[in-house]
Amino acid sequence: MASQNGIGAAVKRKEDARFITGMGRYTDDLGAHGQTYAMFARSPHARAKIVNIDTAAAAATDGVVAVFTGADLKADGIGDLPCGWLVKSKDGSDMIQPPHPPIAVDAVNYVGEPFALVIGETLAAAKNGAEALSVDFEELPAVVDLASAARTAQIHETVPNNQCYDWELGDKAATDAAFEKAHHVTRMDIVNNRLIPNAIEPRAALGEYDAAAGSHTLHTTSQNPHLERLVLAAFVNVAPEAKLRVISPDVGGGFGSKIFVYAEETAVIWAAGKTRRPVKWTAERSESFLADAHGRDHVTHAELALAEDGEFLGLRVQTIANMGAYLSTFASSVPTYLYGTLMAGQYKTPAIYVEVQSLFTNTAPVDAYRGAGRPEATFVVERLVETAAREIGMDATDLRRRNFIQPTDFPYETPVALTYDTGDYEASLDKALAHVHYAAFAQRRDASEAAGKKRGIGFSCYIEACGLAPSQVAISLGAGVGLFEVGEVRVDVTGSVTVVTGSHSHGQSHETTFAQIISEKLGVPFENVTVLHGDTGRSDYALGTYGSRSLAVGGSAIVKATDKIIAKGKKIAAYMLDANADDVEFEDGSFNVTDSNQSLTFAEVAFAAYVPAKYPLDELEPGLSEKAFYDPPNFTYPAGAHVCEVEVDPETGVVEVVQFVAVDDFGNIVNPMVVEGQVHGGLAQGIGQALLEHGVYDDTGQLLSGSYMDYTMPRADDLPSFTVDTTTTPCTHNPLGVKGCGEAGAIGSTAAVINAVTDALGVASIAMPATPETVWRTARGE
Amino acid sequence: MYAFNYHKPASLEEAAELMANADDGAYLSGGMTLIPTLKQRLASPSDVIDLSGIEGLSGLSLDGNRLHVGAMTRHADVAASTAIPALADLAGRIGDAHVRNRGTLGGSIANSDPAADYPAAVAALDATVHTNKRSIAGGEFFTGLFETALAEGEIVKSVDFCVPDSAAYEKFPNPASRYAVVGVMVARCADAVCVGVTGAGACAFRATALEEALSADFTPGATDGVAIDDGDFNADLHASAEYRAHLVAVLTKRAVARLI
Amino acid sequence: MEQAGEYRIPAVRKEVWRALNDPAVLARCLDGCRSMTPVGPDEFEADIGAKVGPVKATFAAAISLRDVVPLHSYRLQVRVKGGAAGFANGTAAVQLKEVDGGTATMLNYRIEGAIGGKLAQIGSRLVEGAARKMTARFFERFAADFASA
Amino acid sequence: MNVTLTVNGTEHTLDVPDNTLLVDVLRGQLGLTGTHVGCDTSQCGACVVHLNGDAVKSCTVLAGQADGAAVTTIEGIGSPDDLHPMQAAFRDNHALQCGFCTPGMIMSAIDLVQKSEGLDEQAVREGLEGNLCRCTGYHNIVKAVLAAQQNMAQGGN
Repeated sequence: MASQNGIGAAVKRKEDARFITGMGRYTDDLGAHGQTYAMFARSPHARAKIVNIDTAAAAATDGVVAVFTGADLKADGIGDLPCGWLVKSKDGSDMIQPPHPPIAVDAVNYVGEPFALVIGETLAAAKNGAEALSVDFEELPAVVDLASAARTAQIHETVPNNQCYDWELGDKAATDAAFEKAHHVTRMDIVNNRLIPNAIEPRAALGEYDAAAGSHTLHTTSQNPHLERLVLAAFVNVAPEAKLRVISPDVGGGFGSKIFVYAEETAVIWAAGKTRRPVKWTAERSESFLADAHGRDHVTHAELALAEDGEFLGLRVQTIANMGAYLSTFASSVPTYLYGTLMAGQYKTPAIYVEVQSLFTNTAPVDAYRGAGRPEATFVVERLVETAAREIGMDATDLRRRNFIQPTDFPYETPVALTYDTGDYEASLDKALAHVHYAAFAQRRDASEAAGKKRGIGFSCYIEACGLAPSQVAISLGAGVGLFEVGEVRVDVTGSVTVVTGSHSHGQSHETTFAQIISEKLGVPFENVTVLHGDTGRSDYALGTYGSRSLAVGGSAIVKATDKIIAKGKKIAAYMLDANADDVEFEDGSFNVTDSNQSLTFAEVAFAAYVPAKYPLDELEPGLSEKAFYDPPNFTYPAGAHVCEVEVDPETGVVEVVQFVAVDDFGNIVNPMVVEGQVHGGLAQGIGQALLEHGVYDDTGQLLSGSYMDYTMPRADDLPSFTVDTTTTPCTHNPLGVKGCGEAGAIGSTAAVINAVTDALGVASIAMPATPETVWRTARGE
Repeated sequence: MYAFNYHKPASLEEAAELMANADDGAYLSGGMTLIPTLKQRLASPSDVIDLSGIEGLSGLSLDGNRLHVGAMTRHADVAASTAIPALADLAGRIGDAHVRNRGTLGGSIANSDPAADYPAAVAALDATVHTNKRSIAGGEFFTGLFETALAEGEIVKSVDFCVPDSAAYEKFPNPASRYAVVGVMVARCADAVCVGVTGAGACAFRATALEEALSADFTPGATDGVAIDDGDFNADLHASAEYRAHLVAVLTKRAVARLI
Repeated sequence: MEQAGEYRIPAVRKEVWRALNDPAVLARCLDGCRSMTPVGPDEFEADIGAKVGPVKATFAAAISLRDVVPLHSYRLQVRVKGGAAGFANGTAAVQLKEVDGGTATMLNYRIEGAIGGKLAQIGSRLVEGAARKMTARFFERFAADFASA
Repeated sequence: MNVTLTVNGTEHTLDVPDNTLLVDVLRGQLGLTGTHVGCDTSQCGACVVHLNGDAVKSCTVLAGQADGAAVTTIEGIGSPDDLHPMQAAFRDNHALQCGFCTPGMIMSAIDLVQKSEGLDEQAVREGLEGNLCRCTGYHNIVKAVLAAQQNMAQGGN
């Protein structure tokens, strides 16, 4: 039905009413009777042995309720924080996972690592207590530089050469052979700069213990509360799963950084049980900088082999990936299965070989951040392609077209383990070029030149693998959990609908888009649909929100449950109308008997299900509530073309993004307004990486960009208005035909910006972020 | 924040007395630097003495070719003033709207942050700083990194600026904090050309070599080839000393271009 | 963070060396130093109240002299703990050379330092300038001590 | 010490420690949790409220400094049934996603529009430099503020 609030409509969001009036409820807005406050004492050193911690003065501080060290947690049986994805090295050996106690026990390995927890009646008391701790550290030289990290001091006793794994993907021999016959080889050294996610809501946790029930409740800022509960129960041993409820209320952004199970909420929920008091912790931004998992941070050498006519023959990539000091929850998968597998991009490169060595350093753990592996892969591929075009004197868009996988090639199996289901890459590029008025670019460049500026244009034709993920594939590659999603559709007695999803929204608009699906499928007014999420007490075990999966996987689960509702509704209607169930059709919110004018509304059927006066109880259970689990058969493959035009002031090095066009293929779209919003946000982060953002440690491991004084967040006046458009090839294997849109902006844009900056300057490469001084120096030939 | 005693005196005398009697007092004007510092627990004054209750410390008035600006005048109010457009422009580019709604001229210059904007104007506009004890020539006010000629407990009451024939402020903001990486105010008063520079060094200063070149030839090209010694310039994540020196030249040139 | 410099001190080398080893002189020259107490051979403890703009913190410093070559050179190591503010470690390599026929002494220094904790995290823009100021002030005062003597 | 604040039109006299921040009074004592805290260096702008009619960061104002003042928070400008034109424009233009920066952004935007005439896109972008948003890329926020400017000029608040 072409519902006004159904699939495809730019419906205004349900969640906005509370957010624009200050009535959202975020974790820090919550409180509990008798609540105490937690303060974490954090290491000022990047690497040190903990010789002794004297807690006496801290414990004696006014208002301090308790002081706990790592040893206390360990003695109580609290286990290490695990990594959920086992990656194997080239030689078949398992990756090495160093012990990661939530609170450091014998040693600290990055600045900001917690080594004690002080609980106070007030936050000030907890802070005073933390300052009163007397700690004897034996400082050790820190390992900071990634490129040399395998050859310096060994951080963990169990990890020789600081190497977590040395992984490969693809056919080395075939790739080497391709390079042998190459007419031209483009070679690049690429550093993908470290980013700090910076959701505007800092992480927070409120732990409560109900002594009567022996159960724990944790309110926290998690993107996937079920995973949090699973890890805390099964690995960390905080409480049995059935005695632990994890609730993520409104969450103020995540971008990946709130997927992971961190030390703080672990310690808080444990301490609530120990102290028998509610314990609350809210990160100060300074803590977020130090202790949230960071993103990206690769050093790469990459080579592209081309034939004389520009055909891609082979791609070779060697990457060193920074894991930070410990393995965060999904860290190992990011530079491997979310990175190496994307190296085919949109191209028919026949031979690809990727090697990734992942190393530990004395820096904050690195894990998934918006795009997670795919932005890094796109950056490698799209920088190489653009540079190759310049080197062989071919238009960068022509070289891409020369190598695109064509619509007739699908399903297309890449040399790096993925099978793309569908796509039309030229369609996106054509549309993007029309929007950017590519033909008139030369004129614009001349105008800039006349004004003393340098103008450049850059392209990026990206692909991503989203909708994470087919469980069997992921588990066979080392994932420790299944990756399905659950959706429950509860039809209320009066015909309104409550949807319970395992996907969690922290800005992505689930309450709106999932209601649109229900409204469309069941013909129920949009206003009469309520979507619940983020609570292990409400939904079945599910995997939450990351990897642009909520709609493709979570939405598909809801569709499956909806189908079950309709099927049962038909049976009920058939009975009530004395018809054959096969003759009942459901359309526009009514159950109709074919070739008759007999019909029942959805609400009438719902009512009959719950008030079973005349009801076939021997054939059908009463009630109208269905649940479905959906495990996708394949990834989805959103793709698109991003074009960036910049103007550089060579005198100061300031880069202005004067035009940014993104044309994306997300398959079918449920709410175009929401999709555009997701793209805008991703673009800001991708452009931010290219021009502004940089997590910088000094050579002793101190985080120098540790506040908004130095970490350059994109602000309104750093960005242009974007031109965003779509093309559509529906996903072939999920019921909605959707692909996911949450990460595309961050995946595609960075390479486009740097391609534009290098074009403007007429240079082969420039370091990221391309800050004014970097640009100024590059323009001077330094 | 550590605990402290908060006071809001009604007169300069009372404020000075509170300071004299405090173990470790701190004056609070707009609080745009002090409060974030207290929140980080990077200072622990025993007493915080809020100057906002003292009458007569804010407002602008023109007296001949001197603009008198009260120390507690907020940046937003200077930004909205018309007597010295370049000063208004400078004030309108300090921090963000919220900083401009709270931050004050007196607080800014007494703090002498090397990256603050106002010091460039104090240096370039032949300013006089009036305190509760004396008057200090603008050229002698800033003495080093976060250091001024103010004595312990001395309070800035107001600043007089020369109303120049023409002036322009050029700022290269720190992309993250929006403080000045470099800020240059070029002012022409009668025959004199003044170039006040902030952000580049430990404190604001007048770039005399540039002034000489511009006095001889007030054109953007006149500064080409003027050597700017970056030996003592600041360096941080965002800008090396060398780059700052380059920006001093570029911003000066751009300010001059706006004035001719 | 590195700095180097030299000062010509109008005193004979022996006197300069003596001053460089005198905790009272060191304390007088070090900005904000409230006390300097010998705790062993070539080992001192100091209380330093550092002030950089609105930031005011009290540091407990452990100072030790290393690689001492009498009359010629030493390395002065400073390890400072500043509670909530963080920590600082520094080494000053100091060398003396007779000049002007022995009537004056050239003092040459090279300083390496590192800070950590909150100071490094939120104050990185000011670290170099503040260190430069403290260093300059120390040697200025040290030199001035002789000029006025 | 005692401070008296008129918050969203209601006068409150509260006994608070001398080192209390305005944002803590609003969130902790008055339960007005729509004003958020997103940083500790006074930059993100999530805590922006109006103090005697000016947009300020309530994390950088002591309760004592606000004594006697009128404070307006996000809760005081409109309700779901009676939105301020700026709130309505944010909803209509999808100018928010996670909603965390939104209250501060709206309060800043209202002050910006009230104090300027004929804002164009660039002026709005510059006017919002004190508010960080990590979700929207600002595109729709700018659209919303420009739209609200029209509506506010036509007789809204």
